[in-house]
Amino acid sequence: MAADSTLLLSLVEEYVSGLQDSKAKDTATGIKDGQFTILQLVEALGLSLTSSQPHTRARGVQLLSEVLQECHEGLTEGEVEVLIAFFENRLKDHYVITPPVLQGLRALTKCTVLPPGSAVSMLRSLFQDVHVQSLMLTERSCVYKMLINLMESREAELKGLGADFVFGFLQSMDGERDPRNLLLAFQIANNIIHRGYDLGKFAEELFEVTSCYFPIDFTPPPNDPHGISKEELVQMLRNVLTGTPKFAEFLLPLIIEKLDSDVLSAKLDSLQTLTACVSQYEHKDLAEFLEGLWASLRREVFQTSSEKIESAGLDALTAITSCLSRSVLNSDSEDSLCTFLDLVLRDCKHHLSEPDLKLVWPSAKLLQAACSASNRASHIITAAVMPSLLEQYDNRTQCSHRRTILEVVQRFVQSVKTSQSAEKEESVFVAFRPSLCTMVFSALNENNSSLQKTATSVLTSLAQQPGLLLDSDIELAVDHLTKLLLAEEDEGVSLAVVECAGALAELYPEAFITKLIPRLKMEMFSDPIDQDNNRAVSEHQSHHAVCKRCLSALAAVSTQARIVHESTPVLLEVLSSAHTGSVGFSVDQVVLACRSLQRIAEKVQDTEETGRCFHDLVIPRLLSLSLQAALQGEESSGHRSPLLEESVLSAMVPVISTSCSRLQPALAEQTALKAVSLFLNGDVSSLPNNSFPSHIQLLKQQGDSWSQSQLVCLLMGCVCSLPRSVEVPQVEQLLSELEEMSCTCTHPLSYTSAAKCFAGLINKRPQGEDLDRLIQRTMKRVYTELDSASSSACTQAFTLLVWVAKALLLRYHPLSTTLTDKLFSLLDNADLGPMAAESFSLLMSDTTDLLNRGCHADVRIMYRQRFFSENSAKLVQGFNAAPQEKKTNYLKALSNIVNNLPKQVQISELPRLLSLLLEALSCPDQAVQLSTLSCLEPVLADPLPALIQQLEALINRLIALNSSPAMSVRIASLRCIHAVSHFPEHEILPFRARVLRALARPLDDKKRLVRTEAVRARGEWFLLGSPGGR
Amino acid sequence: MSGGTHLENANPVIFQRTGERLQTATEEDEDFHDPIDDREIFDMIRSINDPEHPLSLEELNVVEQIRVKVNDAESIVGIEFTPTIPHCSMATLIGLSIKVKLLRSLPNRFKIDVHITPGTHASEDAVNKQLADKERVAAALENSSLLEVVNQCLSTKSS
Amino acid sequence: MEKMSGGSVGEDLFDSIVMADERFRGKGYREGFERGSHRGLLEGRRHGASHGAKLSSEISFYYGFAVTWKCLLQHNTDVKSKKRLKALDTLLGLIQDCPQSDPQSVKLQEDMDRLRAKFRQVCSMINVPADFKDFVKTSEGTSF
Amino acid sequence: MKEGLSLVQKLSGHPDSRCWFVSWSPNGTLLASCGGDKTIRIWGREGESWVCKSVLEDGHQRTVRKVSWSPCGNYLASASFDATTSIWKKKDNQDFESLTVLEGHENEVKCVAWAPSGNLLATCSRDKSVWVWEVDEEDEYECVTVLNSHTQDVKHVVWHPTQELLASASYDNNICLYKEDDDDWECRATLQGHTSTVWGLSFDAAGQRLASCSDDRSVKIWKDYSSGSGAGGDLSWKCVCTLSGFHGRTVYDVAWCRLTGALATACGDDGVRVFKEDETSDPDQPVFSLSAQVTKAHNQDVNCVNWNPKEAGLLASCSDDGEIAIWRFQEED
Repeated sequence: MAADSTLLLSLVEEYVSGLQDSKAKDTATGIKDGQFTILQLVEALGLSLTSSQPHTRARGVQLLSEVLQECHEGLTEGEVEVLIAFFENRLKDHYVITPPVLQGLRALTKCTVLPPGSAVSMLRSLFQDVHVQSLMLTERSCVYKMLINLMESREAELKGLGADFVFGFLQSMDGERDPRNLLLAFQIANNIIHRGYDLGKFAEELFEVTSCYFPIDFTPPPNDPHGISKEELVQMLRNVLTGTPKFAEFLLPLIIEKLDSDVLSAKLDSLQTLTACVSQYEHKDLAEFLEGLWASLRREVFQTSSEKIESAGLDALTAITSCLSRSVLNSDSEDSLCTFLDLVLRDCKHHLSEPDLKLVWPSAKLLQAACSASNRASHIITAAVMPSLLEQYDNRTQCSHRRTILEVVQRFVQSVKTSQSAEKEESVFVAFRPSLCTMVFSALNENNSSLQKTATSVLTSLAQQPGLLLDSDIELAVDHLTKLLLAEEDEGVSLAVVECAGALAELYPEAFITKLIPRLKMEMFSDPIDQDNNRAVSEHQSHHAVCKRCLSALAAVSTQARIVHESTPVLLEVLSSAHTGSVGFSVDQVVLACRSLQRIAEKVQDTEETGRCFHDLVIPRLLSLSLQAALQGEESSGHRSPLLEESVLSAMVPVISTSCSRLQPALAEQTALKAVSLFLNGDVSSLPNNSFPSHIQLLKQQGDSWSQSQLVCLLMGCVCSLPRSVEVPQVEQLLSELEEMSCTCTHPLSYTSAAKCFAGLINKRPQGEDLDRLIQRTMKRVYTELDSASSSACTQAFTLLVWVAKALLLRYHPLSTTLTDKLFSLLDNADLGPMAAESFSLLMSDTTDLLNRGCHADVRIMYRQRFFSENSAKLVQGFNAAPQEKKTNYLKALSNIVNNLPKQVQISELPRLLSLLLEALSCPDQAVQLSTLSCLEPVLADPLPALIQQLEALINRLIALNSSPAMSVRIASLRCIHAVSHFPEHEILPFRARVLRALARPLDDKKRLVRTEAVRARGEWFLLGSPGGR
Repeated sequence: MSGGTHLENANPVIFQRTGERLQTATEEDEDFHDPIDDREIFDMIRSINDPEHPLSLEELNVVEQIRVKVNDAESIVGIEFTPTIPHCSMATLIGLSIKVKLLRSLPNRFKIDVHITPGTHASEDAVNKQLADKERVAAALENSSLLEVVNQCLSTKSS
Repeated sequence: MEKMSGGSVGEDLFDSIVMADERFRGKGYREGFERGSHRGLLEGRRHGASHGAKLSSEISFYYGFAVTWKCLLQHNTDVKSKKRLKALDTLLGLIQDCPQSDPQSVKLQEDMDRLRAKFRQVCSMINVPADFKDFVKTSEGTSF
Repeated sequence: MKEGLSLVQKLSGHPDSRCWFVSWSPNGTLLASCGGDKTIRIWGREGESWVCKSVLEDGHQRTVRKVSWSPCGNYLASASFDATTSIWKKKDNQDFESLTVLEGHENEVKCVAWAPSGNLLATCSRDKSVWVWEVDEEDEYECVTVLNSHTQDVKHVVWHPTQELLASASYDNNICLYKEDDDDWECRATLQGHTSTVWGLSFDAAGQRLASCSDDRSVKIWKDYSSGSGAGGDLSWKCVCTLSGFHGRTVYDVAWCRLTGALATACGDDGVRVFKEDETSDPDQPVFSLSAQVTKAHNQDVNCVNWNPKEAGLLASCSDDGEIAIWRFQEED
């Protein structure tokens, strides 16, 4: 014990007079370990605390405070009481002592055992004995933190202080300059406001003290350690200012004043603050300022030179309007919403009908902003403006004017929609329904494309107004749309029309089923006039165009099961009648029909119903039709079924795969079964109008006719996109047949599809012995084919190799490496080298018809990066080793790989490969140049040091490529040069003159696309290092 | 120009931008020679920024495709531009920007004439004569304060 | 007689109506004219005043400039200074003859031009840059 | 043999910029050129071809618009857009050193010309003024007059071959003629007739006639009808001939060969043309006929033509494409 006290005394001694700060820690630990108590410490300090030297006293207090920082938890309520009394009394002492005292007090505010009443007394003495703003930064923040701590723990007591607390705080923070402290002060003010402290008569003072910082204009020093951002301050202050309606009478005038500022950020802040505060206010808080606010808002929107300001202004207007809309109407008080909207209308309405439509947009935007605030607002405003708008549309003669009016109307309709969605009452526009319809329909009939396009979008938004249009209107609309679909030549318009039809179909399927679809069908099947007639050609073409539009329209409107049930049969009928030749559909029309089917399959999310429709109807029909075509093959007299065409079959595949990939398990099982038994066992029972011979063997090539063998692509469609859970029957046999076909068949579509199908199945086979054995067996065969110089099936084998390699690479299968290594080794092969190089783009890119996630293939994430990082080294070595004439293959392979890597990977990998890529730029092969350029361009967007070191070489090569015979290369190289113009100025300035000279030539290129790129690039380089440029 | 500064014509009528030029099959065809046509020239100048509004010359209808005439074979380009208001003090500056943009974008075989649309500006002839004087234009482009304004008009909007 | 009188009465009646339009237009014209010329007078005066002020301040600046330099140089005897003094004298001469008191004078503009030209010559002779922007209007900035 | 312009040589004079002006030294052995690259280049013969002997750099901060040789051929004056005029002195070798810089113009100096006597120098500028400078023994230059007779940009000044008579051409479409009387210079005649900017002027050998070329695509010939050209009497020059219909665009320069009387023009339509006067025609209404032209003499505007003062028929021209061309004009004989 005695020992302890001597120890304690020596610690104190060494700290106070020995000035060894470390001793504070030791003392603290001593207390924590219970060697001695706080009170003993105080006793030990006795001498220094009573010393005549202020600095000694300060030092003493400091020791106490620092110890308290460490161990305030351990204190008993009694001790705390004593200490507080002590510190409070010290506050009256010499000013040098104040800082440590404050620290001490602050430590104490953290105590959980503050005796009741102590918080109050602490604050009282703080407020009366300390002038906060004359303290140093850290002491000031110390005070704020005290307040914050107490507000957390002793809210009730502080509130007991009543307005005095607020007053005290105001005095402490008044004049605070440091951003860090401001954040604290704002936090306190925020608590005061939001936790319902009594502002008493100090509301205005509190506002004054805080609002003087508005709008915040603070830019943190370049490397600010405290990381205080302007945004934080702005947000904090905004919370304070907008916290209570009590501030309304002061804040609103302030905002109005600040809106006059020339500083853009100030305007913006003011507008956002306005938006924030009115959401807290009631109409009575706003009433007297409405005029002023409106005047400023109007000015900001009318004369804005920044879109940010404009939209902020509009938001504010919306906020104000909805605030006023919240006001409860009692008979006597005037309706402030009305009065306000009257203001708005008074200033804006007439602009909507000025002869030259000057200012029409700003006015319209303002009105719409108000309109979107509430249902009542939209009623008032639309009632005021719609009639004149509608009337004008009739009277205006200039198309551009009428289009503007239409656009304005649409914006109104949309702005209302946003506010309507909430409450379910009848549309604001009911009153104007008839005239709106007439306007839209007449616009649709104009022969001005932009007018028509606008009209379609107006129609769409009208249709989306709940319960606005009557069925009769819809039917009329559908008639107009149909008419346009059939007649309209203008690409843009018919696109818009199709879109509009799609949107409407979603809401009103009936009209489309009963009117549009039958009509389209009729049109398509009306045979065009026979060819030998002279007018025929043009007629024929226009009919072709009509068909095209009908087909895409059918897809567009098939937005839900009911319609799909009507539209798909029509499309299928196109195929079948094309097949029989009953109607002369051209090959590409048939292809289009398939596309439409595909679009439907993609668009209609897998509802049970549509799934069935495709499973029961579409897929079997496609199979049987193409099978019929295949069986009758060439022989049938004259007419050759378009379904024999590769393009048609390839268009069917995605229809089948898309729909299969979305089938419910049960249906999927069935599909697999049917498909396999059809192709493997020639079982045609599953096909409709089944008049097929028995024993058809689709996977065996009949002599040199491939009309049947090529159907394997449909098999692929069926089995390669099924969920992985689905068990494909007889898969072993199927695989070996496919392997056989892919290795022996001589018809490209057939053997490629076989190879793909094989790969697609392999990819989903479970890991294990069987799979490995299968792969090894197949590869053995492939390799022998490839290695035997005289092999006729070399290409086939190679194709199979690539596809299997891809299938395995995707799923990280251990054997994939041996396959890809084989591909690398083939880069040196005289005949296969180029193909091998090409194959890497297939390996790395996504395939649409199989082996992608959509088809439930086993695709590991980042397989590309993985492949790249494992093999890039091999490539570089191979390149260096290869003889000159082979190098091209490596470069091509490289650019094919890098090209398909995600950008961030490219950037990280580029430094290592840069020299190789630059090499590739000067390699004669255009394909290599092109792919290299296209993988360089994105990387150039943010230049790497590695690139900058190579600038000379880079620019020279790029310039050289400007004169490539291939326009695609010229374009790509120009794009790269453009990108380079954004490198750090000092790096590229030296090249300016050279580049400008070089770019003069492509300005006169014979291809427009090249010229356009050249113009862009040259423009940028001209701005480089020139005043006002960049 | 910042929000505060006073604009000569604070509230111009704003016109819709024409969409991107649709590509044609022949444009894709390597061997076909696409002549430089009016639309191509128009595309060069329509995106030029107005010196005092945050808008393009097209949006202000200062330039229109129908007022662009090019003869590729004879290497002649003629542009008429229409100041937003008849006393627009910026007219010369706008004309200069157009001229410079074309000088930078066209093969130097071209003779470029930039005029004010007849009857749309108080001092039409004076402006036209000045724009036609290549010596004055050349000198203008060596005057950094002018070059700065022109470059700002020609720089592609970032914000 | 009667006819005459009757006629004349009729005529008077007729007159007052027919001429009404005349008279009112005349009246309106006079009023308008007075108001217009009054306003014109005011604006004219304001314009004249400011213009005159500008002009005289420019001239007096030249005068002060010339007198000062004359004092500075008068004692030098070398050839150069002689030439300069001579030039200064011509400048002063021009200032004297300049009909500044008479804004009507046709040759005011022309004299001002000579004055400015001579001033710039003098500036160049005594190597002072003639960039007194507020007095000598020089064109720069964005004009070309 | 037949008439014609044959190209002797093309020189890439001022690459990546304009070549504004070329001028033969009085003895015809050197050619000075200047341009947008702020430099002046001196070209001389080596064997059969012309080569760049020296480059006068960093004399000016902006385009050098025109250069002028002193009659003795030992000085070169250069007018620049940087508002200054530089005087260069020839050192014994081909090199030149900057002697002094004349300041005073408010903005671009468009032209400079040395009087035949060699002790007067004229400059003009966009500031609408024409200045005459006097040179004393110790190469000191002093402004003797500032002339404000033009209402616009003054494009060109040229001295009479024998008398101290100065002519200036301007953007205000007029030509002014100045003479000194009791040691002050005055505009003695204003020749009106061109309908747009007058770009170039050239006196004939005798100084009896002045050729002017303009943005109005025409060339005019003015003849001196002054009564006894004493100091006092006013000058009177009349337009006796207008060559129009020959030029497709602005005519930027005209040059009257002092040896052969041939008249060459430089035109914005990229062409160089040579006209010959028909001797038989009435001197009060002379007839000029196009005797040779090269329509695509350069790839861009031709800015200047200049006849070699000693070697008859040797013509230099220059263009916006930065190139200088040297031609030989053959006449039939």
